[in-house]
Amino acid sequence: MSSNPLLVRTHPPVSRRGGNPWLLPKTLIPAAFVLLLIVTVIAPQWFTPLKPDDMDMDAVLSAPTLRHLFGTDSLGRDVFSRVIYGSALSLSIGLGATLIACVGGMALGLLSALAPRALRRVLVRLLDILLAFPELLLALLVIAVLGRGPTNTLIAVGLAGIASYARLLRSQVLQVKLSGYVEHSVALGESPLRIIFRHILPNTLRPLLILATLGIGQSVLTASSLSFLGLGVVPPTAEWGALLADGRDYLDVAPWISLLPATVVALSVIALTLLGRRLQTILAKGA
Amino acid sequence: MLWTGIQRLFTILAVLWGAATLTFVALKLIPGDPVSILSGGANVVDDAFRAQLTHEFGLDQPLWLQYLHYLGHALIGNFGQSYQYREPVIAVIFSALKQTLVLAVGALVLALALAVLNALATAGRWRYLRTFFTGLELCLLSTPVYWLGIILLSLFSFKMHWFPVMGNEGWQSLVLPIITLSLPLAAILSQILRDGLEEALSQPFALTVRTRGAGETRLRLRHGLRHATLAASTLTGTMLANVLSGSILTETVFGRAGIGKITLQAIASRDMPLVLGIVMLSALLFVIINLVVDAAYLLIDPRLRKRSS
Amino acid sequence: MTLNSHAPSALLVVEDLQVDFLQPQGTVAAVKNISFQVNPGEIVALVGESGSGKSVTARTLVGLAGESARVTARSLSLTCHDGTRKDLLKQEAADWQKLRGREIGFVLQDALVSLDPLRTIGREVAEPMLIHKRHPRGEIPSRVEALLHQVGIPDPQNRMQQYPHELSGGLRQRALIASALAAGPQLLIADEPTTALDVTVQQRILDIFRQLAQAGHGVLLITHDLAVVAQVADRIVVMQQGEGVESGPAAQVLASPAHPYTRRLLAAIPGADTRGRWLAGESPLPDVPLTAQENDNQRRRNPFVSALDVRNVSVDFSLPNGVKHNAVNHVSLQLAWGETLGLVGESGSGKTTLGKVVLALQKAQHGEVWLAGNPWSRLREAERRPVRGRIQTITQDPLGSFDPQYTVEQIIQQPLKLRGKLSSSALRARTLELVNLVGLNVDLLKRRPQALSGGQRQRVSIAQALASNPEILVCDEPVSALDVTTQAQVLDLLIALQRKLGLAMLFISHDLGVVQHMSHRIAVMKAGQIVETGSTEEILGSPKHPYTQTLLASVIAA
Amino acid sequence: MNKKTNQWEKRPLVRALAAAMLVMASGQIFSVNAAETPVQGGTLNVALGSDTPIIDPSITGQSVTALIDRNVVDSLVGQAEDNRFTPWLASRWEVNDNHTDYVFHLRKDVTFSDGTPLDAEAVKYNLERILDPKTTSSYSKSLLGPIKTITTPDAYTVAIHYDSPFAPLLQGLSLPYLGIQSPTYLKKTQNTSNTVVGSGPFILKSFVKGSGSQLTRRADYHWGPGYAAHTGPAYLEAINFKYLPESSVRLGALTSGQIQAIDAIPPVNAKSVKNNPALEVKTKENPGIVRVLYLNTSKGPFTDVKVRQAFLSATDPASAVKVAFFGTLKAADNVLGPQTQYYDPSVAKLGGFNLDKANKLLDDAGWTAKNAAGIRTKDGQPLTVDFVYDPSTLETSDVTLFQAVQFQVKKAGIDLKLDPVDSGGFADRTNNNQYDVVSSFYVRAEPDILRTVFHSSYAPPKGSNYSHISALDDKLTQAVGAPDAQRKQLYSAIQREVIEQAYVVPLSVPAYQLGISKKVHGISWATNAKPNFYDVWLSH
Repeated sequence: MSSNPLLVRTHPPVSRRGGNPWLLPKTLIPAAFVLLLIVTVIAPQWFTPLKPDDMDMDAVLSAPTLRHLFGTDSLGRDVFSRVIYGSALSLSIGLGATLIACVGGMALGLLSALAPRALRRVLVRLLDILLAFPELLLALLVIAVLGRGPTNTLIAVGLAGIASYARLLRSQVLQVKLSGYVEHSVALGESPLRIIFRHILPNTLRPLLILATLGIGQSVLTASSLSFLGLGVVPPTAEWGALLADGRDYLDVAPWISLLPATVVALSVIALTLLGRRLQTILAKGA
Repeated sequence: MLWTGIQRLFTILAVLWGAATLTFVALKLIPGDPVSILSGGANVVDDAFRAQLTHEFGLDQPLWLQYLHYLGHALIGNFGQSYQYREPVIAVIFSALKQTLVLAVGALVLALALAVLNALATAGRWRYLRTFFTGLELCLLSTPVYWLGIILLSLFSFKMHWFPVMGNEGWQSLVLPIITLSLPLAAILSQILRDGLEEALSQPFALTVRTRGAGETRLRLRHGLRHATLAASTLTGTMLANVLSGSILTETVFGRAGIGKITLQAIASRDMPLVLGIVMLSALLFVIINLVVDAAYLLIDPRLRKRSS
Repeated sequence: MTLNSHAPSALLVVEDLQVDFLQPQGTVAAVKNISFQVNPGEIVALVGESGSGKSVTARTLVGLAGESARVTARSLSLTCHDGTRKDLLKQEAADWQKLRGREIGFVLQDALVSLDPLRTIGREVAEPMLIHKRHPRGEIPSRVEALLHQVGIPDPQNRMQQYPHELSGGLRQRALIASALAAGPQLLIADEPTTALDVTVQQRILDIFRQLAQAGHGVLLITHDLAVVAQVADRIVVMQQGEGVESGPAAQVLASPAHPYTRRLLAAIPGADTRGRWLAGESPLPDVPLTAQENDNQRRRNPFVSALDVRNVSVDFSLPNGVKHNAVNHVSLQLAWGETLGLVGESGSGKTTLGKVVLALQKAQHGEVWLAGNPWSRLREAERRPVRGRIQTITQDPLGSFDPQYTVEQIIQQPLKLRGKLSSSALRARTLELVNLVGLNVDLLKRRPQALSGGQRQRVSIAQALASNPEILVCDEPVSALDVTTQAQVLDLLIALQRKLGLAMLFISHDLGVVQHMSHRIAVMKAGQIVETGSTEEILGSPKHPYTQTLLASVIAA
Repeated sequence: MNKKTNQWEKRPLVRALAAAMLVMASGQIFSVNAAETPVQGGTLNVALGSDTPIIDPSITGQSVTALIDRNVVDSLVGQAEDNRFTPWLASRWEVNDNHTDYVFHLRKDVTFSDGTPLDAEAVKYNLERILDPKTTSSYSKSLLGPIKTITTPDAYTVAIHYDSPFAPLLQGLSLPYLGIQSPTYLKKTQNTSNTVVGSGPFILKSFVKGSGSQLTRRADYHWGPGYAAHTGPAYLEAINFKYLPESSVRLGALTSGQIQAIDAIPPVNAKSVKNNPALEVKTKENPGIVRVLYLNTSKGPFTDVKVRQAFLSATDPASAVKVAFFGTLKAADNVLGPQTQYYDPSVAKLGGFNLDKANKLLDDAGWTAKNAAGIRTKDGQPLTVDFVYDPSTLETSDVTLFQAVQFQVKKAGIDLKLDPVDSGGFADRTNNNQYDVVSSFYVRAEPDILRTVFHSSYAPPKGSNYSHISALDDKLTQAVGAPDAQRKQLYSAIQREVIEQAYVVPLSVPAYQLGISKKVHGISWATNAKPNFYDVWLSH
């Protein structure tokens, strides 16, 4: 009855083949790609001997060659190096922004669900207000206050993301608060603090962390949108969004300037997303 | 009933007030000289002129007075004059809103249609097609919206000449922007609707419907879809925000005049009244949409309706 | 296993049905060589515990066993309205759609989820008519009304407009039956049609099946509940792990079961006559001497005060529409040391709320609860916390009361870690002691409860409750999610533990049989009030309150 | 076309002649390619890369407003491409020698499109409206200078009197910013930012900010400017200006034939447009201040003239401009563009790229040490200069240009830090003197433009003296009202000093680039380097 015998899916869930779910190709491939990205963050010079800012004014807009894998841009800079060095910045922004959004969202979400009544009410209103701003609008306002630059982009994208994480966490906490096991823990005689730290936090953070993995990719995209709107990083800094934005004017004469970086961006976000989803399934099944 | 109505209204006002205050503070924090915007790109500004402008727009008053003034006027729907356009903010917003609404509504409708078709077709069956579509959704969600627009534009407008690129005229000029804006939305919606549909199809009632001799189509259309809609409506807020953010980017790519464009310009040029007006508008829109969604919920799901007797 | 030579009139003939599921690991046989037939005017019951393959059998008969199912049989045929016999093994998807609803009606458990919750009763009942185009559209409303009337729904015209959640469980189930009958099938398959219902309502639903059989329908009833079978079935097929172990006329199978499994099944049903014997056959606990701690517990008990004293307690809930709902209404109870008080009542009678008041998880607006002569409900939570170990609980849904991240070991140690500092070896020793006490395998300690069976989970729950050496145990429907044989083991365990540890138990259940078997005294609850209290013998022998009388009447021991 | 432009650039002394040749040349093109006589009718679609929020020319300095309004409002006088003034609404005028008294005699047959006749009162009302502080006019007001009185001796005569000499008035009056609007319309219209009613060859049918403007022909127009190629109504039935900010979109619209003319062709695509047999590129070099970097002499490293000169020598405009603009623009060697009145070509040899000289200058100035990044330091401070700019006012190529310069000066050990801000931020930074370098250009044929850029009374926020110069005040003031010969001499000296002192670093000579379909004929240029559409016609 609690495990309803009628709940038969129309197609039985593909039961995992024997073996470690971490070692399946659908986990390994995105994981390997993400690992590669992480290496570019740490040591971009391993991938290319060229500097991203060095100009060769005699080799402007040259098509991809062995020396310039992705060709060169309008100032004769090597697009491949710019993508590689750009990935360091873009991913750091994505990661940093997600971190800010998560931590801020955690604080706001937890407090707005668990704080004393009066404070809780104020925070819930604050959350309502924040949710009434579309993320990009909020990010634009933050950029306007702080100015441009990688750090500010990171902060803007992060701040703009707080509200949605906070809302998720709040609803999670409220759900867990009403769950049977929290009530049961009261009956066992556990103190409120113990319940918060032993049960509510661990059980709400896990979905949050999974969401955060997916969020990194989206943060990268939001940051690149800011760059596209001309509010991202400062030239000549290489950043993915800026690369795409700069390349769009050369789409018909030198499509490689933006097409190849765009492919890298999309692949990276796909890899991050796939990895996030895999984590979700694996963790949901319970190790 | 009346009491809940008043409470709702109060909540809405509180959210609007908060949004306005937050934006006011933010805008006052932003460095910048409104007079240089007011002077309309002139390269010469004398002191008398500066004083005149400052006075005319009330910028010589103390901050708290400006704030009170602003709130007071906003309460009666007067958001003041735009610095850039020298026109009432309301007028500026409404002329832009028309363009954006066409785009946003068009994109939402298209996204919904695509997502419903996709979900109906691929939920819980046709494994290869399903895999293909989930992959496509993933790609769409991982590609920046503006990039999608540029690609569509160069493909269908420049290369194939199927659609005009020109700004705001004719239905043809709407096709590509609507597609651009709708594809990522359709991708999210598809995922949610498919999940909702698969969830609904695994419910016992779906078995009941099958035992009545209903075909797969009837089951999905008459029963599953409504349940899937319920799942999707929880994400309306996110969707709305997506549409607004997406329209900023889409309008930039396609050179359409709309709220997105106006917003960008207003923020960049410190057009305080206009930015505040836009923020209030988006907050109001958000609140209203949420109310509408709540109402729609009741309409779709009888279980949420209160027993009247 | 006898092969029935089927009468030519048989509606449904099943011979040597085998259902295999193709899975990546290999083929799993869910149903192995089962044979039976259903004649018009006959109710055939397919009885078995969960996992016995009875539901798979039922679904195979309507072609809904799933894509990965491989169905084979010597014969699988259905007599249709036009007199032809259809070979069910040869039906394509489109053919099945013509058969379902029209030739075979299917009734599922719990109409709240088995009817589309977003559509009105009227539309749900009308759907088979529309699918099979049996009536002109205009006539459908009146047909629906007539059907609803036929299954005993009063005021059908208004009920048609309502949604499933607006109807009581019994009316919903009737509507579900009506929708199964809507396209006029001869054969009706009912899969656990009464399981979620209160006993009194169960009776009325079974009456409908009886009437339908009298009207010439053939009914295949799938159930785990032998009490139900005893009341309505003409013939019984007993299934165990996919195999039909015994079949025959109902009276014969129930009176003189031939197969040991059937016998075990019948013996495991608790009731008035099972009092004082082990349901599963033998004592679940080897005789272990009482430890010093346990003796001390017993010595501490003051015989002059009740273990639990519930004084005039009332609980109100405000519903969202502002109406106050009186969940518990001026209830007083006493629980003596070492006794079991059975609290019986139908769903919504307030017994669970009362249980929570007793555990001080729910505040009472009026009245007070005293624990062992001391104030209990009036304490502040911080004051109560140190004392909570004395009163523990086990619930119907142990999985819901376990933190989903915890392993069995962590769950059992949860209360242990609250009582001062235990060395890790002491912790380990106590855990093993508890695990042995409730008869769990030590290997399960590292598992998560999601991976355990229902019976094992309930044992974990009991071990956890016992960890703090409680004197009082509040058991809220502890066995209602379990199969009969598992239920028997858990009930035996509880009784054995009570005898060994001298626990006082408040035993809450909707199942009068279980309560009769377990309790020294019984309190009958209805609509938030205790309508009758007394020793089990008194209540059984001379029920005074009319409600108690109806309740008793609807329980007929197998 | 391109070749002609280059010749013209190389021999600036004969620029007037070249300009005349250009007009003739373009005339020849259509006489060879298409019908002999202009065709009436048709709608010209023009896509513009920038937009204006305000269409009333009196209250804005936006160049797009001028471009559109040129077709809607007429001016008192016209200025031909060779900088001579021609009659327009004023059939003749008199100016006294020291430029203090101007008298204009108006045509008597002119009406505004709302039917109001043009008379002296109308002109007076227009000018006084601009002078009235309540109108919050800024650029237009500055063009009028310190007017003392405006009088109307008779119904068709307007007299303007100054206390101090003011020579640039005629050039100012020829611009659309001082175009005459209907007084009836102005008096009854509270908010003029969205509408304009003039006496021009076209009527503004609609203006939607962020989208564009639609203009329709006025059939009874017969008072075209003296420099025009024809008289009577315009050939075109209508003109649609569309705002398409994305340059790829604009270009696509042109190449796909959806639009007949676009401005601001991305330099990278100029070649492909030229090679397209259906299209051609028309270029008009801007007069006025060229694209320069203003070096802030009031603070930081640029207080030292040696550092400024080093920066100037380290910059190689020729190669930077070549990379950024693919040969569509010319590198600048003077603060004024060659098309400006009193442009002095001899200034060019004062500057020029010389890395050795730059290094030597910096060594002399004490910036001898270098840090790890190769940047010179002095007393531990790196030679970092902050370049504040607002990207929304720039084309992509401009930012490319800046990056090229950044790369060049780094070789001399100067760290040019690009610091993009939005327009509000730009105003804030310049008003508060928080920058070392800013960049801009100004379009005006009248060299008086130098005054708003180098006179000390125009230091930000009052004007564009971003270099914070006061040394030129006397010369600039004197030049405003001096007789022509003396003006020429004064402006030569000013140009020379600006480069010698390295107040600015000239980069490129901006030009208005129009990509048009070959079906479009008769484009001519206004002195603000904007196309005139009065004479334009479309072949089928």
